[in-house]
Amino acid sequence: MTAVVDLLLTRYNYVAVVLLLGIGVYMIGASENLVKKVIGMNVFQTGIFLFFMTSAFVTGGHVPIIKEGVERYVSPLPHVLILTAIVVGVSLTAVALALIVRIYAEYGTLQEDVLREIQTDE
Amino acid sequence: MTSPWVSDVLLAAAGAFILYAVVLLYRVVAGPTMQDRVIAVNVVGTNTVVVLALLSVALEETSFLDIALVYALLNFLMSIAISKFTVERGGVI
Amino acid sequence: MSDARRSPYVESTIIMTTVRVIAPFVMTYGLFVMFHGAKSPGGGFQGGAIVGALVLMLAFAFGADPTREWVNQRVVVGLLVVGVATFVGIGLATMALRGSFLEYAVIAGAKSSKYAIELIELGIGAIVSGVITSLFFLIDAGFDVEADAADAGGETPEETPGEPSSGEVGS
Amino acid sequence: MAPTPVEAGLLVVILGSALATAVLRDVLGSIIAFSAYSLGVAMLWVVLRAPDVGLTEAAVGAGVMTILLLLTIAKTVRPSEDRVLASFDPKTLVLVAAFVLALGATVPALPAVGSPDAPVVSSEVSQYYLDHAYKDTGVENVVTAVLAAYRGFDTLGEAVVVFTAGVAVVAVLKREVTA
Repeated sequence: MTAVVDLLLTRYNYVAVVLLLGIGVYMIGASENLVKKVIGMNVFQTGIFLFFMTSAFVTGGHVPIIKEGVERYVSPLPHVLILTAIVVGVSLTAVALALIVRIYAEYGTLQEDVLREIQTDE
Repeated sequence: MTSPWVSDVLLAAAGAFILYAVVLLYRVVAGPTMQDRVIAVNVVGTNTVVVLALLSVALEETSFLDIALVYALLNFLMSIAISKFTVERGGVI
Repeated sequence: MSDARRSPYVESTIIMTTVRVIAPFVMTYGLFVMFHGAKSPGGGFQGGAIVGALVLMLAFAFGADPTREWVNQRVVVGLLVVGVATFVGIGLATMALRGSFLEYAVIAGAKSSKYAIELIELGIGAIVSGVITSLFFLIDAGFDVEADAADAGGETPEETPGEPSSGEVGS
Repeated sequence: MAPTPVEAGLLVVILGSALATAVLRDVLGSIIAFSAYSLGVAMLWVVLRAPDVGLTEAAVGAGVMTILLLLTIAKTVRPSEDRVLASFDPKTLVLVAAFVLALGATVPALPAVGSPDAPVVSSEVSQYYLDHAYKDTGVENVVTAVLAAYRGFDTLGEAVVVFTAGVAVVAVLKREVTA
């Protein structure tokens, strides 16, 4: 029990990462609607972003903009990676949404089970 | 230079606003109609601007104000988009 | 929410006026963020996303189709080309000056690398804003099966998402 | 280092809105909860001292993402609103529980949040960028320096990815010539 409390007190962000990844996976798996699956993918993505940003953080660190008289900065490298990852994530989401629009135009539904039925019928 | 005392007060205020955001989440989940949810999220957005400004002073990082500015300029877009969608669904935008 | 209460949507004066007032400031701020990547947080991605959001905002207030006509498709594609050309151009220019790709130090002049970096950030901003704008217009145009069938056998369709799809504003 | 009240509150906001996104049955409600989530995440980036990422999240989350999702459901149908909450899927839940447990087992091995001995913070690479960025490039913002100078080639590739996404959307939504 104390181990769990200790974990929550010192590694709280990582615990949140794990929970976010879980929620993301649940949404991808359990949602019937394809749009909700895409939102779940985004939640999953943000969980991973949180992991990277937490790894860059240091208590008392300053924003990585060089200033006189500041000793300790947070690490800039994960910021760069995640910065590009966010933009790539938007592009990825847009492609997924375009596919969804196309699927709807072809099959007239976004419910996963109905789509599966249509595909077995064909 | 913000004195530690002032900085603590500002951080506490930021914490209170975040607590308020937690309470608003109830309205987002429960809110009987979509309009309730939209307004709740809009309040969270305005909250965000305030929290960012408070954090900017408390942590002495003026660069955070830039983000607050982006939210102040763009936040209404989200709410209006969803409101328009609920007025005439499908026919928005 | 019920269908019985649905009334034809008319453009809201409040939204149009607000956007008309705010849009120049958002544009200025987006450009500020792009230019100021060196000293404060900001840069091409952020500025590009803000400018892209501005176009979305305009499309909201005035309807997507007028905005699509106003923001010419050629301008968007031009933005993309200019962005990529800036980026690759600077990279190749440093190679022509016997450095390696994107080795700014070989460019003569004080603070040359700073200005080169800011130019590249502008290029990235052009790419990102162009892509976001075109993604919006493309998804908004949607995919129309009937129109597709009608077009079949016709001339090669122009790759502009210009055709109004069903269910647009203004009905 | 225990979480400050601000950090703890933000994590509650984020997890709560993520849960709301998952449990709301209506897609529109889900999108609304997702925008609340994005607001919380942007605040958390600021607390983690990453203004560049926060700025991107602000511009993307407040404007672009919500509108793209809305456009998509405007083009398609929404499920009827007979129930507020989505039905539970016990099978997926078991799977997710296993996944969470497996991931959770790795958490104790990670360094404490904000510890100065954490590998990323104390690594040579981070320190090199912080020490040399201004001298090498004349740019105060190290994130920009790394983005455009040290890892400029990566950024070019990344711009290509964004561009490719645009092309992919054109390819998906294009009217095909069947003749």
